[in-house]
Amino acid sequence: MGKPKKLLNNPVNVVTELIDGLVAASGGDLRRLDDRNAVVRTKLAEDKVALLIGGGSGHEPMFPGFVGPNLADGAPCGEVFAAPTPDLVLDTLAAVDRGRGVLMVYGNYAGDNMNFDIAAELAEEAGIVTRTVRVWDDVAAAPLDRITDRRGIAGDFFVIKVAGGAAAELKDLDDVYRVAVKARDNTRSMGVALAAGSIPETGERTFELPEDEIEIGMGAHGEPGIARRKITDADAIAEEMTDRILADLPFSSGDEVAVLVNNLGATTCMEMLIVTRKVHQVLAQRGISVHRTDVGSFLTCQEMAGLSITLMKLDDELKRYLDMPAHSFAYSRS
Amino acid sequence: MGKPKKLLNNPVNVVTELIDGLVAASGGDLRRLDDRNAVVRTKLAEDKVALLIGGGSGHEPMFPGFVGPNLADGAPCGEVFAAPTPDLVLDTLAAVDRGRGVLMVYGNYAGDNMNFDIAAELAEEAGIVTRTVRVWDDVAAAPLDRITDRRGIAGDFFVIKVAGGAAAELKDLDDVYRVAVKARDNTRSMGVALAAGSIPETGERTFELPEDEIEIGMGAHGEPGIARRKITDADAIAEEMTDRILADLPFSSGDEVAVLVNNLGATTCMEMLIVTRKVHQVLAQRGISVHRTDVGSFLTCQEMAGLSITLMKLDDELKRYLDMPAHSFAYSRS
Amino acid sequence: MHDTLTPAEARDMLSAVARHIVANVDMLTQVDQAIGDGDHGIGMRRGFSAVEEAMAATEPVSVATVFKAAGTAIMAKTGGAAGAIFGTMFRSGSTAFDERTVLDAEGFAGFLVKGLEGVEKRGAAQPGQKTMIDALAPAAAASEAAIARGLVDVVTEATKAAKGGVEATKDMIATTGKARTLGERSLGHPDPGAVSMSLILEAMRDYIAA
Amino acid sequence: MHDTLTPAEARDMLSAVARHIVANVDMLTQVDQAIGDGDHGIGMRRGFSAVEEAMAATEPVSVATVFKAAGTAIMAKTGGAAGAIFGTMFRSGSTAFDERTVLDAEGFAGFLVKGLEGVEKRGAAQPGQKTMIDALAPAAAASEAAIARGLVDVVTEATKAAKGGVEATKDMIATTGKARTLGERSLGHPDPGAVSMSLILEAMRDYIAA
Ligand SMILES: Nc1ncnc2c1ncn2[C@@H]1O[C@H](COP(=O)(O)OP(=O)(O)O)[C@@H](O)[C@H]1O
Ligand SMILES: Nc1ncnc2c1ncn2[C@@H]1O[C@H](COP(=O)(O)OP(=O)(O)O)[C@@H](O)[C@H]1O
Ligand SMILES: [Mg+2]
Ligand SMILES: [Mg+2]
Ligand SMILES: [Mg+2]
Ligand SMILES: [Mg+2]
Repeated sequence: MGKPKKLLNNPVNVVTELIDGLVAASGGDLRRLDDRNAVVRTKLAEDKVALLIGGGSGHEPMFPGFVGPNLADGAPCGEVFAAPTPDLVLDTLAAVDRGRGVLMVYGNYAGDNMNFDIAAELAEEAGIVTRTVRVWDDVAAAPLDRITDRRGIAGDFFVIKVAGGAAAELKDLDDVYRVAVKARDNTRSMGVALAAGSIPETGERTFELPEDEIEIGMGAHGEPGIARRKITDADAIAEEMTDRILADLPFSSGDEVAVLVNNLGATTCMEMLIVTRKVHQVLAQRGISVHRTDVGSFLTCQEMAGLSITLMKLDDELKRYLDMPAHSFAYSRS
Repeated sequence: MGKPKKLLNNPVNVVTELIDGLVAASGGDLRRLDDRNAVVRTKLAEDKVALLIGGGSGHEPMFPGFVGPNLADGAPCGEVFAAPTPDLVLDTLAAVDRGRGVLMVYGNYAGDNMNFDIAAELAEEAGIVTRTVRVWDDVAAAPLDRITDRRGIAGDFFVIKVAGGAAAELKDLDDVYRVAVKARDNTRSMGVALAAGSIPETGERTFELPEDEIEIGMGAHGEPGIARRKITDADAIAEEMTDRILADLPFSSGDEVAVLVNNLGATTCMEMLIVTRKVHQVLAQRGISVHRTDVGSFLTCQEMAGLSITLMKLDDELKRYLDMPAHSFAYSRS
Repeated sequence: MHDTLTPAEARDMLSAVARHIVANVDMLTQVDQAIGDGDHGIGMRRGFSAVEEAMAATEPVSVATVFKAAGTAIMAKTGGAAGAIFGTMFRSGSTAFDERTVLDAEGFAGFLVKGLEGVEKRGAAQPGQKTMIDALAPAAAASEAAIARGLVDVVTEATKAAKGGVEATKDMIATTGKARTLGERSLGHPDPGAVSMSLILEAMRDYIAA
Repeated sequence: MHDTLTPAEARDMLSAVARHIVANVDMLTQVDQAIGDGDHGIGMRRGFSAVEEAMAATEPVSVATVFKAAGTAIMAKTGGAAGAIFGTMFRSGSTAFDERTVLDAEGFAGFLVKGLEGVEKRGAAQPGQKTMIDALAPAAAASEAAIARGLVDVVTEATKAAKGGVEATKDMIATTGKARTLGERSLGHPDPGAVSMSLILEAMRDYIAA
């Protein structure tokens, strides 16, 4: 495939410019943190555990698109596919902290872990209390006994939604942390890639796939998955992915789940719905009931073609926070 | 460009399968009309002017993704890029009519016009009163003095949103019609395409664009626009498009508008936001204030890369219905 | 060689028309790719596969019945502009057979004339706008002029005129349908619906002249 | 040839390091495309452009000051794993110069050893996991062994060892960072961060040995 054609200005400025667009679209709900690449809610609740999310850019609308009421309070945005720097994380932490501490939720990548950890250490010196939940939902990334080696992909969505709800209601950081950990621990995902996305600054695709091959389990930056194979029917692929996810937690008959089918970028809504249909069929066959389903572009990898399936096993507490109304660029529900 | 790789089963069944997915994702809010390719709200208000929308498939989430409270009541779905047949439209009309008549809103294409007209004639024979609003927002499609030759593109979004609100509040079909016409008449759009989408059944792209060229004004099925040119900066393209839209109505200093930046399919959220930023800058320079901004994939053309910009000039009545809460697959706001 | 067709023969002829269209869908799609949205062939396949099924299921009570059944099948299954247009053509055209027990020269010409009337009423397009009308209108005129020479000549002349009409569409700039914004870029390409119209007549001629 | 470097010379050397990295960003990106997410070069450009600016703006009060300023610039501007790792390497490594007025053989070895300690603490990776540690750890060991032979030998041996380390990463299966799920597919490709580590030492050697 050739270099992708894109509507950009100077590619060095993409993160700055996309934040400008996000702030403009928010109609006053969001602001930029000084002249930095971080987004913060304009009106922060006075007395609330803060939720900070963030990571590298290029995955829009994740993360800055999830800043809003009952969601996150702020998001430092790194350059494309690069974790934000410690000082940016620290400054955003300081901006959102209301004295009740800050829960940080982000995807489990070496770069994010280290940069957020450094920020947390600096925050501690500055008297800001933080707790960290790293999302590691990608079952394709490592076996279950090395779950902390797994990467965070679209499961971020559920953890942020639940943590955002909990942070809006619970006054204690440890309590919010407990709920977010529960959401994380009950969430499993797997992706499939059909074609690569690219990095604006280089214009290069992050990987190459032959014309007729797909990669099951590929990560959100094009990290390799578990199998490269000839493309087959959507149903066969969706069933294989769903079954691998189900076996991992494991989910079992009688469980109630939330379903997320996430577009990695360039996949058509038609394909998303066809896969959603099959996921529901598989779940029904396995005796698993669906509490709610979200379908859309939540965590993308530029113009990568492909999608991921995420399931979160629910209990009453998770349902409560998942179902809370919320409003942000990427997600809005009454 | 090669044939696009897609996650599909038998491509003849795409419309049936995507409706299955949509109904599954709705969690009981939507149902399929018998075994037909039409979507209807499960719980229809007892006493209400009905809103029917529809058209060819392949533009998901338009139209069936806009069926829901304060939006449309039902949507017959044609095959990919083909208007629904008169009998399908008629049966959906009959299913949504609550005795107060049905407003039909759809894009202005020969196929849609004829098939919906035939259905309206048959409906009249069956005692169902209908009114029709054809959306013709694409300023690139014909000069202003032949506005009825223009096609309907993402402006459908605003007209459906306003008509849905009006249909929920106003008890008289003529009144709802009047408001929908006002929404339509105050809406203008223009698109730009970077790469073509394809038809699942043929696997063929609907057009070819050289590696370094874009087409300004291209329609939602790849219909030609007003200029093919070398790709330039996002800002230059966004400004040109915005200015052409502004000149057409015309919009003028002091006006208040709603902004929609619509993804034609495969464009990254990053690009969408960068363009949104520029549209806001241009509007501010021209003295036009923005009441609200929506950015997302609302009317797509399969995996076409590109986007469209839509502006609707607002008055208090349009604002009222535009701002009403609504919930559907494609759009949800509290 | 048929001077007239019985209702059963008319039904067989429409089955042959359906098969001829289905055999040419890839070509029709390609023609639509050049100036439209690339779906004309797959739409015609839906419609004319339905015609074949409808013919198998229809009692040939009268010529009008089988033509109307074909039109109804097209209308119900094709979708898009072509479904409304060709459905209307067959359904409006079928009224020309209302008073007739067989399909004869006059009836055939009447079918094209009534079909054209129906299409023009439905779609409000004029000759010269690069649509199937540019094949149908000359076909209707040629068939009327040949009535005195019998059915074979009527359908042969109609087919020739339709083909000429298809050629003529290459020099037209589309002002209706999805091609209308192509402007001069539509020049050099025939109109897909006109090609379909010509195929329909070709299959009828092959049946009648055989 | 320098047996020791003054703080001002240390600053000049770090500017040269920065330019050397910036000159090689395309290669670094390509290396990351093979086994990572393809952004290592552009990240290092952000970080080391910042180092060049920081060096221009830093008073060479002491060797420790200029190394720490370099580390702070890297940490603040690079982002990603590389920002934390190389930022930590320079900042932790700079503490080896705390008691020194010049950069000498012992100080240089101490810089690598302390830098390695900091990196291991920060990222919890071990040698053999296909990271920059596989260049840095052998470099630190080689430099310590060469202290008695003076600064030029220390940096020359460190650079050689780092290069050997880069070669060795080709035979390693990544178990940390974005390459870790590549498994055996990461074989044959060097680790991007290890390549950067080797470039840094190369530029230092070129300055010191010149
Ligand atoms: N108003 C009209 N009157 C007559 N024929 C029309 C009209 N509009 C479109 N057509 C015919 O329909 C054809 C296109 O059919 P098709 O591709 O199946 O539908 P669509 O345009 O909906 O994709 C055109 O080539 C033209 O011949
Ligand atoms: N835990 C770690 N310890 C040491 N080095 C690491 C660690 N994780 C990653 N690295 C280094 O970082 C390099 C990747 O840097 P870069 O591509 O800039 O960051 P990212 O992985 O965030 O895209 C790897 O090649 C590796 O050498
Ligand atoms: Mg990276
Ligand atoms: Mg069509
Ligand atoms: Mg067509
Ligand atoms: Mg990288």
